[in-house]
Amino acid sequence: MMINPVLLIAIPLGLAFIAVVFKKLQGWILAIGVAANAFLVFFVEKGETAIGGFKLPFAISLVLDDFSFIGVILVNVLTLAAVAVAFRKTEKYVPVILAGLAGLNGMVLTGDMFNLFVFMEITAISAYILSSEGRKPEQSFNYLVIGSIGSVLYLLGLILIYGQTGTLNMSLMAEKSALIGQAAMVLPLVLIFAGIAVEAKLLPMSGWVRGVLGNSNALTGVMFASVYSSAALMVFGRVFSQVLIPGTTAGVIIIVIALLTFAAGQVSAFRSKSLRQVLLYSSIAQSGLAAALFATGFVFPAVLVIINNAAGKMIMFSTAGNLEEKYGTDDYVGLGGAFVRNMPAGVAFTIAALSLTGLPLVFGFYAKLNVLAAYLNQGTFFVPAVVLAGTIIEGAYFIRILIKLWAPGKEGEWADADQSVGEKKIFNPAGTVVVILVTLLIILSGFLPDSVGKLVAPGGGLLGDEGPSISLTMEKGGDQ
Amino acid sequence: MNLNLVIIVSVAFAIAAYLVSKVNDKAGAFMTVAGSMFALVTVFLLRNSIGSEISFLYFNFNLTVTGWYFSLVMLTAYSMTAFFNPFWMKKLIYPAGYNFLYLLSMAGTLGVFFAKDFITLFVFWETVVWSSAFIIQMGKSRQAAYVYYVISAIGSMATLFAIMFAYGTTGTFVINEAFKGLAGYPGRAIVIFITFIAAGMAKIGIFPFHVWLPSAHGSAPHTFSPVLSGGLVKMGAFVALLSVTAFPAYEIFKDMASFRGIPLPIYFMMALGAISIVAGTLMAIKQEDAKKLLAYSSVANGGYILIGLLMLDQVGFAGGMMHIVNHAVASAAAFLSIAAVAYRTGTTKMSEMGGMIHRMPVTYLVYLIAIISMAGIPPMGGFVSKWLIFQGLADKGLIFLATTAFFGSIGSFLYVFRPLSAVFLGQTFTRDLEKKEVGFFMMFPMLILTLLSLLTGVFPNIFLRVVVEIQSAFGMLPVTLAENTIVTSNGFLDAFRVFIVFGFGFAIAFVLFVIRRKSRKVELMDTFTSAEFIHTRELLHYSHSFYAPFERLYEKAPDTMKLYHKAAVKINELGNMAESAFFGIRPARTVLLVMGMVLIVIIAGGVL
Amino acid sequence: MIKFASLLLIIIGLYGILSTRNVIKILVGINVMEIGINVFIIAMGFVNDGAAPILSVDNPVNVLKFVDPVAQALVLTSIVIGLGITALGLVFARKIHKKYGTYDLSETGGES
Amino acid sequence: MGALNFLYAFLMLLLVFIFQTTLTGLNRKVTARLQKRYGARWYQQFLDIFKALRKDSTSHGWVFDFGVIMALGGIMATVTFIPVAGFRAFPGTDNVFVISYLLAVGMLGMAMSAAGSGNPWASIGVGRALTNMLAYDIPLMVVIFTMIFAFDSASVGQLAEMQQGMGILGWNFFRMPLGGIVAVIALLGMLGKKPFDSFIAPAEIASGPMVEYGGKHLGFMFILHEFMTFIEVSLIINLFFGGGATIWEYMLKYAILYTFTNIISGVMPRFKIDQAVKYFYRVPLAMAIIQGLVVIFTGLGVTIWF
Repeated sequence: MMINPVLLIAIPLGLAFIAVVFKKLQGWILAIGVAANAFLVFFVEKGETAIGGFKLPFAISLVLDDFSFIGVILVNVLTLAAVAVAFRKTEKYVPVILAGLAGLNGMVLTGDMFNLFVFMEITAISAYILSSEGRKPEQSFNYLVIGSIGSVLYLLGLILIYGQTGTLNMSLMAEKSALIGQAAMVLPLVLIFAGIAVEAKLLPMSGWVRGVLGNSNALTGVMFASVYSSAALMVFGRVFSQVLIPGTTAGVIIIVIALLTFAAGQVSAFRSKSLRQVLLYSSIAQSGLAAALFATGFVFPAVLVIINNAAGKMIMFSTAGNLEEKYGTDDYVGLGGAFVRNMPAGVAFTIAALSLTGLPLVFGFYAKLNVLAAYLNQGTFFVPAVVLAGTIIEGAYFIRILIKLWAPGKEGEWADADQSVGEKKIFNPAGTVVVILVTLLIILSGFLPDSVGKLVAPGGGLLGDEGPSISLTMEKGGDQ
Repeated sequence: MNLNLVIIVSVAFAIAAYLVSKVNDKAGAFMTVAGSMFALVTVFLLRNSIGSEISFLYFNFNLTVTGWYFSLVMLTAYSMTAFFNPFWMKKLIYPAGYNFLYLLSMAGTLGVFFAKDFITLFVFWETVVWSSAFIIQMGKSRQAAYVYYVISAIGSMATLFAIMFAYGTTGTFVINEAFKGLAGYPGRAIVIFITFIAAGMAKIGIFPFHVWLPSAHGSAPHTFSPVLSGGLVKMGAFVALLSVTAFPAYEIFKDMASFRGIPLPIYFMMALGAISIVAGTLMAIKQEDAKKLLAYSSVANGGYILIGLLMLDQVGFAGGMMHIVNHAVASAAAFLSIAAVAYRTGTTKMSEMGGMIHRMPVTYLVYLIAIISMAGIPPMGGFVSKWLIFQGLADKGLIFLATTAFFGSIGSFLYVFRPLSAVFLGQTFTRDLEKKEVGFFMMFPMLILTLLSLLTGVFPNIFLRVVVEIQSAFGMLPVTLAENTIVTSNGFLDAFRVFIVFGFGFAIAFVLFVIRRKSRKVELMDTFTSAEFIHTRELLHYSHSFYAPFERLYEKAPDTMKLYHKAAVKINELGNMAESAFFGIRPARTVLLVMGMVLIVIIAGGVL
Repeated sequence: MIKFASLLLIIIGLYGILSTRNVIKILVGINVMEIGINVFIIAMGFVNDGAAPILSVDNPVNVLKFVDPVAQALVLTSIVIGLGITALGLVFARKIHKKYGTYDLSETGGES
Repeated sequence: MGALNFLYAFLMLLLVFIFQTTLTGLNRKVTARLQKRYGARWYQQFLDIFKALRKDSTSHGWVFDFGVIMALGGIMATVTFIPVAGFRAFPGTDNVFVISYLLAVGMLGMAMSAAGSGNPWASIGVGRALTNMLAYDIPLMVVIFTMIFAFDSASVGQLAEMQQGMGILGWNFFRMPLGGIVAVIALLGMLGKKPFDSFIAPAEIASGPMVEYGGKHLGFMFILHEFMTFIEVSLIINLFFGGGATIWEYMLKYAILYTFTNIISGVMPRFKIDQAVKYFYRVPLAMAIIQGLVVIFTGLGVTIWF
């Protein structure tokens, strides 16, 4: 049985309103809504669905192709995970989370540029509200201001393109914009970039991240770093690799900005002493990488990077948020040995860090390999050099954290469990289960990367054509 | 038993060791003995199936004689050291994790040596890197694990770059094919060569990557230092080997400028090896910690191995290959004996021990034989390999490399003697007067390694025959072997005869000594002290800054670690800059940035 | 002409956000900007002497004279969203005031 | 390698001992005359050795004894490897690296024994001796390396024979003059002659490696010293002065060179150990490398060139 993609938006939105009314049942409503979505997402009908009673391409449409399929899976499954890990923290935010979920699904699914704007705003508003969980209204306010500027810029860019193409439908716009001269497209493209960059945490618009993610808890951290940012990056990919393919000038500008984001994120993470700050900068860096890949047209590796980042950051931010809550600090120097009595959490965190760094035996390696292969097959070796240099820095700051959290002890003496900061459990049982499941997924997909590859790019679909992907098993026996 | 099974069973052993350790850590440690011995024996038996190919998941293996040789060396280090594991469980913060990672990294090294394609190689390589980094952190220094990981990462990321770049150029990952097509791209070939060899250099500890060795070897758990120095370092040698064989560096660079027949890119690498010899020797001389000293000696010996392998000729290459075995055995034995001493005294600082020979004579002998081999003195193995390397250098007239090689060789007398005299000889400290020799279980691996050292020195041809096979496999002229003799164009070496003559001289001296009147045993404290009365044993032991006059000559030598510190500080500064420039929390700044961006776009749009 | 005026509005709004640290004034700036963009959208869809895009007896065929209806629809949505944002912004403003007793961000001590 | 070889070796050891000890005795006289003393009788050295061997001795534990045996054993083994005027006790073992590294066994034994005595003065002396070795050996090895490259042989005997039959100019000392000078300077270092004698500290018994020795241990050390002198001087004679076509020629050259070093030693002041290192790494090492570069890149010196 296949269901209509509208349900993915309608169910959480409807439940959000219900939750406002039935305050007492909020917990149940949230659980049901999120779980239902995460379940239904696998049965959604593929193709373009028109809604609102108009015909395509005039109608608002939802497009579920291979690309957005990955997007909705990521969004819904990770939301479920985030809620499961930090269920107790969702209390005040049930309608917000549900509305946000609706917005996220809409963002990923929509086939209409203005509709995208609307969904982005819905998502953004829910994000602003979630950010106020950090009890730093000034940060939330800053987030709101930056978001508003971004949305205005997005709208401006969109209208400029609309003026030239006369349509808002993505596929139609893709066709028509290809006919417009490149020079005329540069400014609107950059404006749209700025609009999407807010949620995607790309450079000029990433000023809010430190304030918001730096004060996140297990719930909001995961929501921002994995769910929202995955969706935003998928949208970025949709817009810049499928709808408005940047020409040389715009392409170079966007790629440079994206790489700058990557580099700035990595070096900032290197200097940070707070766990969440390291993680948030690392998220920024990963976003930059994914954006650069999208802007070059390498969709497949970019999607791998997004998946990798989403899964890894889910584990890490929930750990970091809980650590902050339990120990009152997330300065990792002050958390020496926090993993000593928290084996599962520690292992999960370690695996996530390995995966993010792109070390083998876990999924991240496959992603990294594809990133490098994409560029090097094309003959570009500047970008891989930057990426690898970033990886070294990334590895350095992650290993520093891991060592600190695993092995307490004075320098010059053997690591000693008695020196650890405490024995408080990081996760509740449900959280532990979820985190372990995600970890197992990361490990398993590290061993069977090609299956994941096929899942991501089934049968030469939308992604199969875009950018080269390398298969690991195809190399068997050197039969090329 | 095929290779897949060996690796899978090793991993299974690792998991089993983990689970068992959760119940009883000592039993788990015995599992590591069983697992590594199992791997050693089965890999040894794989001799007959050399040449076969196996795949597993996305890993492809290829049993070559080179891999077999290297993995035996590695497994020897692993299995012998494993005997020490049970006795150190109490000191470890994660006994179970240690046992698990110990065997996991061992399985990883097997994968590296038998890899058929670069993906397999790299996957297992990095597995070894991170698993060993997690072991090192359990030791005495967190900083060490960090430095180890970062330096390794610099190397392996460079190698990954090379692999992918070659893949982009020639379209394959298969080790023997990936680099073959590079001859048409000399510019790329140089980049690929230098980046590819980087991981190997980092692992061997070649300058400027050598900084991780002293801290990591010196501070790792005592039971892991022998593996690090005796085993894992040799993984780097393996990559260095690939860089001249799989990457046919001599063919690809043959039209380039060269020095005495060595193309400059290769000569440059050898020169780095030479610098490591000098730096390692000088630094080893002035260490105060026995393990750090041995670690620096590994740096120096790594230089020999690199120079030998990169010569890729009949003699020097054989010397390099032989030195891999010799150094592995000797350094594992030396580290183990220091570990044995540390097991009794609880320290590895040389100035805190003395006269342990009277308490632990067997350990002393083990250390003595190990350093004789390490310093390249006959009749131990180290001499044979250094002899071959010297012959190779002399053959080619590589005078600068030879000068450093001689320096390292003589310098090694200086540094290996220090632990000997400080730890084992001289006055026994009062604290240690009642200490006992270690038990048989710990003595056993040390004795095996000692015998191996002797075996390589007296019958080197047993090992060189395998080297001949390796050389033939790579299409080189193999080193000429007669029955007991190694023949080179400059002369020949009959190690067995040297041993016999040495025995002859020793026998004469012994007889002479015995027939003279028996000497009177006196207490150690009963020495000539210029009529001073000293009753404190500790004061009558000369061990701190042993070569003070010599050390003073280079005390101002620059510290490479400072370079890395500086780099880290620079990155930190960049981070501060980036943070305040881009991630400031005032939205106004964002607005300005956007406006700047739009302005740039407008200008760029106008220009382009 | 109106297009340029609306762009001017946007720039004024941006300047407002830039130049002040007062929460309320920043919100006003955002609103000015939003009005600017809304006017801009309308201006994009504007056709001189255009008619409402309804097929009627007065204008049965001349499609070219229609004002773009999409733009107007967009503006409607955009205004609603702008309203929501402003409301939320005011909530945050209130929270800031409650916590720090001021609307001026330069007096909050710069939390992080 | 039959029993005969061992017999030869044994005889060689005996003869070498007698020859070198006599020479040492004579040189004591030469040194004395330099210093305007009368000097001891020529056989005084024998008397000293035998007296020491006859006396009671004390031992500081087994390594103290073992080191002495190992040292003397190693050195005696090395002596049998030295080719003397075409004679080799064990044919085919005269590889220069074998000799110079087997020599190290003896030195290691000596160092071990000295450090095992438990006297810090001995340890200090050993430290100095090893430092001294690091100083003189590098330039010497570079020169030897050059020679192996030039003549494609690492056999001491062959290298000696190659210089014969061409008159005095065929000697490597003249073919490679810089290298030859380096070798003689290095020989001073090896023998522990002034200005490089600070490690033995013969004038200050109490602060050298020998401080704890007495009786047969001291006797062994004396014997060992004679053998070591023989190895070192022979090496230079064979490599740089054409060895000897006959045993007499060899002995003559040997005696002259050895006496020459003693004369130098007699008139020299002493370097501190770090000064010795500095000196060796400044002048002789540079000379050795220049010599090497000349030979390797021009071939000058492989043939007779003047």
